[in-house]
Amino acid sequence: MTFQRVLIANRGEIAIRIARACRESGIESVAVYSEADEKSPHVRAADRAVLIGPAPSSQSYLSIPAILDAARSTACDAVHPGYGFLSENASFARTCEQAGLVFVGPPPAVIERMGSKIAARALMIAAGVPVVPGVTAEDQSDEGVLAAAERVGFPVLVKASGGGGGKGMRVVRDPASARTLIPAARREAIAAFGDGTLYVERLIERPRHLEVQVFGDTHGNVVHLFERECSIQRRHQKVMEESPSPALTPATRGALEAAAVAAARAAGYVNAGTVEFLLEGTGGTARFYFLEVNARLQVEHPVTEAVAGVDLVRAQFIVAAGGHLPWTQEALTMRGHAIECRVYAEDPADGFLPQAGQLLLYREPSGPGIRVDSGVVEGGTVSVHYDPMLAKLTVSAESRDHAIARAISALRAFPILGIRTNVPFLIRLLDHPEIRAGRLHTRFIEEHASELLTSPDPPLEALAAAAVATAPQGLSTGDSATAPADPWGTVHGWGR
Amino acid sequence: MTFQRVLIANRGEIAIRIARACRESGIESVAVYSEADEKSPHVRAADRAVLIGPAPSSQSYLSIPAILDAARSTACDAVHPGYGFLSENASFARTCEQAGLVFVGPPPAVIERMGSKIAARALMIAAGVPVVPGVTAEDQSDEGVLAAAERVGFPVLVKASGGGGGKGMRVVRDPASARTLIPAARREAIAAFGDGTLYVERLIERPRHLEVQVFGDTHGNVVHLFERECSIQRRHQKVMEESPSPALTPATRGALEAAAVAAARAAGYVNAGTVEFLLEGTGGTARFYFLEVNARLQVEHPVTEAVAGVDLVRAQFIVAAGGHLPWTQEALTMRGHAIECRVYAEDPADGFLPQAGQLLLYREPSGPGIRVDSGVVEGGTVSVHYDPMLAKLTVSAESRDHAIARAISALRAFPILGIRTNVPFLIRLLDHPEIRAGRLHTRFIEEHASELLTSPDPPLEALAAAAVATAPQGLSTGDSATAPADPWGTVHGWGR
Amino acid sequence: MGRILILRASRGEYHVTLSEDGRVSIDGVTIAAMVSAPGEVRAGETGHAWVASSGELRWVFLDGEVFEIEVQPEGRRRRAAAGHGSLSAPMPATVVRVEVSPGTAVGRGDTLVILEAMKMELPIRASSDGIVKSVHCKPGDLVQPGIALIDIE
Amino acid sequence: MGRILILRASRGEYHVTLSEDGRVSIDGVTIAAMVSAPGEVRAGETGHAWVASSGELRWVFLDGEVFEIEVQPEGRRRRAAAGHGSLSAPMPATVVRVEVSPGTAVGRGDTLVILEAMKMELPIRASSDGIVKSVHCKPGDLVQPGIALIDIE
Repeated sequence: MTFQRVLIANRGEIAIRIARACRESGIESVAVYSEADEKSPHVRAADRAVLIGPAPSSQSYLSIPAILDAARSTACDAVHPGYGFLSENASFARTCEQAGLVFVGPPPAVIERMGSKIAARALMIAAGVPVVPGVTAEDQSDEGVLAAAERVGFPVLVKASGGGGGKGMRVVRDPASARTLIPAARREAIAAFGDGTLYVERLIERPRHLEVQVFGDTHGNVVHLFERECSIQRRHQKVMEESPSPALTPATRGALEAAAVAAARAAGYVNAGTVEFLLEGTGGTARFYFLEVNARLQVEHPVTEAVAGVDLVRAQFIVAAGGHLPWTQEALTMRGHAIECRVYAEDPADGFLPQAGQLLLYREPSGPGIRVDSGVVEGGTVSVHYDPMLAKLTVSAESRDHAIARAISALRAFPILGIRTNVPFLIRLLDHPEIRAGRLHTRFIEEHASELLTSPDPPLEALAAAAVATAPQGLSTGDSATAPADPWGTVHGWGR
Repeated sequence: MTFQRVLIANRGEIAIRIARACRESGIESVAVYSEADEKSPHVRAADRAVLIGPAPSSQSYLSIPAILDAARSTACDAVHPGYGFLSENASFARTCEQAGLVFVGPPPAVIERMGSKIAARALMIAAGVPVVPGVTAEDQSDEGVLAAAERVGFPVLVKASGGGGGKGMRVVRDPASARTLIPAARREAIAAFGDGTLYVERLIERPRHLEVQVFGDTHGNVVHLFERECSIQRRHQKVMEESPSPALTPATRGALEAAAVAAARAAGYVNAGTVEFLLEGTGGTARFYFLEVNARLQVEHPVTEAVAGVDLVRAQFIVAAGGHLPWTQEALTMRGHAIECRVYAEDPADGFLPQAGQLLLYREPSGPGIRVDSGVVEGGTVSVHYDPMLAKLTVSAESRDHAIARAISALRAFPILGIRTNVPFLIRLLDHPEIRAGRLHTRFIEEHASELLTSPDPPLEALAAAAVATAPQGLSTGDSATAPADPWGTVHGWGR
Repeated sequence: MGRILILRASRGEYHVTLSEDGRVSIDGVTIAAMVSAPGEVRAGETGHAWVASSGELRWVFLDGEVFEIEVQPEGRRRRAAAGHGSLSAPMPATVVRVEVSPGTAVGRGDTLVILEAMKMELPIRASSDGIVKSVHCKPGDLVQPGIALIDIE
Repeated sequence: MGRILILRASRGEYHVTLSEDGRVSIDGVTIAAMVSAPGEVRAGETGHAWVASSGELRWVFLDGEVFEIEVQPEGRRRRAAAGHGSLSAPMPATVVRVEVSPGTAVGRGDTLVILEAMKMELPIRASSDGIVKSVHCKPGDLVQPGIALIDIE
């Protein structure tokens, strides 16, 4: 059994990724788009596209009725939620099922269980998976959450019980700052997830963030596809991910993989998921703690696709259609090294503030071992309404050193102009001696901010380039005498 | 030890491939270019570029003095020849060495030995590697070559002793046609290689073309990197290559690999090379015959890079600098399936006649498992002076079926307009039931020409697209009112 | 109310009416079509085409097929076809040998001239029986497409 | 004999002479530079830059660094800087809260307004000590960059 037509309930690079997998699997794809995305590449990547509402996500990509209407009107038989938006919304998954649409992801009950950090944690404790010491504030008032923090012992991490991605997350080091940080966390949690419930856990200083890709099918099989290290983060969002982790000994890797599979089995996990852990220390004495389960495809899934040589989205469709996992644990191998860099429209020098505007120039690098997943094109507009991630650069190579060299080379051939991005920052990051040495932790960027944020004065070549890029007879834009030959010059302008 | 600066004695996609490897290895690169290539992408891919002469290859890319001058003036310490041009010219390799430049390839004596099909064959017979029955015409007159053909027994293959790539190669089925075919083969051999010596061998009907990637270092290590099947050819040039071959049993694969390593050892082989074989039959009864050694990097090396997870060009630099092979035989693994499709500027419906002109529109596909190596850009010109290959599409996937689906999807997203190409032909080829079933042989395209060359009438959508792409007020080109917004509209026109 | 065009492909001619609202009527069948990005056209429910223009010629890439379609406003005359009975190079090439001279009687399929381009020999063959009227090239010439090499009558 | 330009980057000003033969003289140092492809410039022996223009601003990408350089013909006045003492949104955003009102005394670094964009809270802080003169926004407003939210004197 396979699907006839799949609705992709997402936008940007992941919608394009899913449309490609559909095409290669012989499945028709239907994109949805908001008014702001009329000209976005994901609309053209699918076979069909349906307008589902105005720009704000709440009225488009987060609108369950609008998405179900689109699926019905195009006679889809399945929905792929991507990541973010409705991907971990159990009631969306349930509504899909009730409407006769297969939800490409875990069963609603599993999403629900994993969506509550509290329930997930209890389940893991029962399954013997180590967890970070932490408490749930029964009393969710400011005072109640503060009291919980005091019971765990400062410093603590206060986070949204219902979400991820750093939204609604705050490090609280003392009761004084808690007074402003707890309400801020709650506000963000409400804005992002519609639920302000907060969870408090012990802050492990300078931990590594490790996660294991797991995959289950409806026939009771569960496999893992090795780890990803995602320690390099800013504003609690991942910036760089790699596999294998430079921190793991074979013994720790084995224990981590076993814990992830145990966690997935305990959760009754089906389809692609990720079990996240914190790692304290390195080498033989390293200890890991269960953090949470991401009940969806991850942004950084290409890292695993590269080292394991698999297609996770294709496998999602096979499993969602009731098929068996396409791999046994024994057949899966890890080969080489992969690194993903997330290219964001943001200004690292200004607190990583998201940027919006027009991409005056946007050219992607290519070559052996280089994969770019992106949702933008040159001339397109980056809107204020959605996540500022422009592209993911995933490199793979025989060794970690070569992967770093390849990533730096690729980023130096990834010009994006018109909006500030983190490309220069990513290069300085990859080139940092501590990163090269594999000594990563989740506060790395904060601690090395000054080294990572220096920017040089323009060299002569840059000044000369700016000077010759000026029209000789004045500075008017669109001087037709100097415009390049335009092969589509006679294309009729409708719809532009 | 490594190199400081490498001269790339080639053009097009392979020059770009080599420049990327240089950059990732911390080596500076110097491109060379003819007057016809002033605006070609390979010129911009390297750190520097040197003009070496007018358009004809004989005065530029084949001019040993011009290339050595360029290497000297830029203080290079090594030369990478790519494939074609001077890559298998022993005297070029020797002249480089005499000039103190490391030639990134096998030693001149090995190139010489392998360049003569006669000497190579003798060496292989001595090493116990099976060879195709054939003879060298001692008397190279028309009558002498005909007499040799009669000794081998018709049908025979007459080929240039000094070359490859199908140039100067003719199938001769009877003495009557030999009268015109032998002189034609000689003329082409002289034009292409400057040497008209002809070699005659038994034609194996409907064989498969298999080859094994080998790699040696200067410390006596030789490994193989598995096979590639390159049976799908037109005009004796490869069109599609894949790995693993669907024809091999594990036993035959093992024997083939062992023969290739024996051949490489017998030749004293150093650096990257390919041992080509013909395979007669399939399954357990298949027999293979040594064909020739290609003493250079092959066009289709990305297929091996994909299944083995290696970087062959990087390894070439390591070995050329005197280093050890980066892999042991035991560490090398084959995973998944890879297919390369060569995209040519040619008209399959008109005898695959090469095409030249401007690329009005050229957009490359991208996505997981898709690699495009190309030497052209939209708006660029395909010149009559050089090989008409525009790009190589290499896909990799978990299985052969998925690789075929991925290749077809990628080709359907690879629009090239303004010059006829073989893209539609490649799709029909990949979609052919015999290809899907893995039943390939070297005359496949000839035998299935009528099925592969049908082209449909334009569907309504294509007609509508042509109609709306017409400017509403007449058919003038470059109607500025409908030209797209142009972010570099003010760029000064110098050098365009 | 709309512009009328004549489209010509290799095996047919089509009458097209374009209306300003994005509907295209082709020999009476109507389909929606619009330019969705530079060089890209969305046609019908699921059609995604790429298009490039060169004079009156439109190159269209759709689902992996390429169509070369001539587009002319209704009423404009079709350009005269190339001269009958003359043979020209299919692409820029060098003349290797000329096998005939004025007065030679040739049969359909006979090789008249051998060209070389991209290191390949390209034989130019007679497309019909006839007598060579004139020869416009000699070995070593660099010849351009569209220029007569041999006239046959 | 050449055009004279003033270039301004974040930390400096440069006087540039452009000659028609492709040489660029920057504060007396000469370098060759030419446009090599749309949006691409080759500068000096080994420099490969990408450039895009937006009004007088040039964005230059060179070796992985991005430079924003203002280019003006010599003699043209620099555009007046944005009004002193007023604070605006760095990007389109929604106002979440306004922490001050006219007359509030503020210190450098104090949070004046909290915006939200892309689901992130963005605090707008005072860049110097002063007194709030006027407030031009209220919670729920969608505000555009460059438009004053708060004036301080």
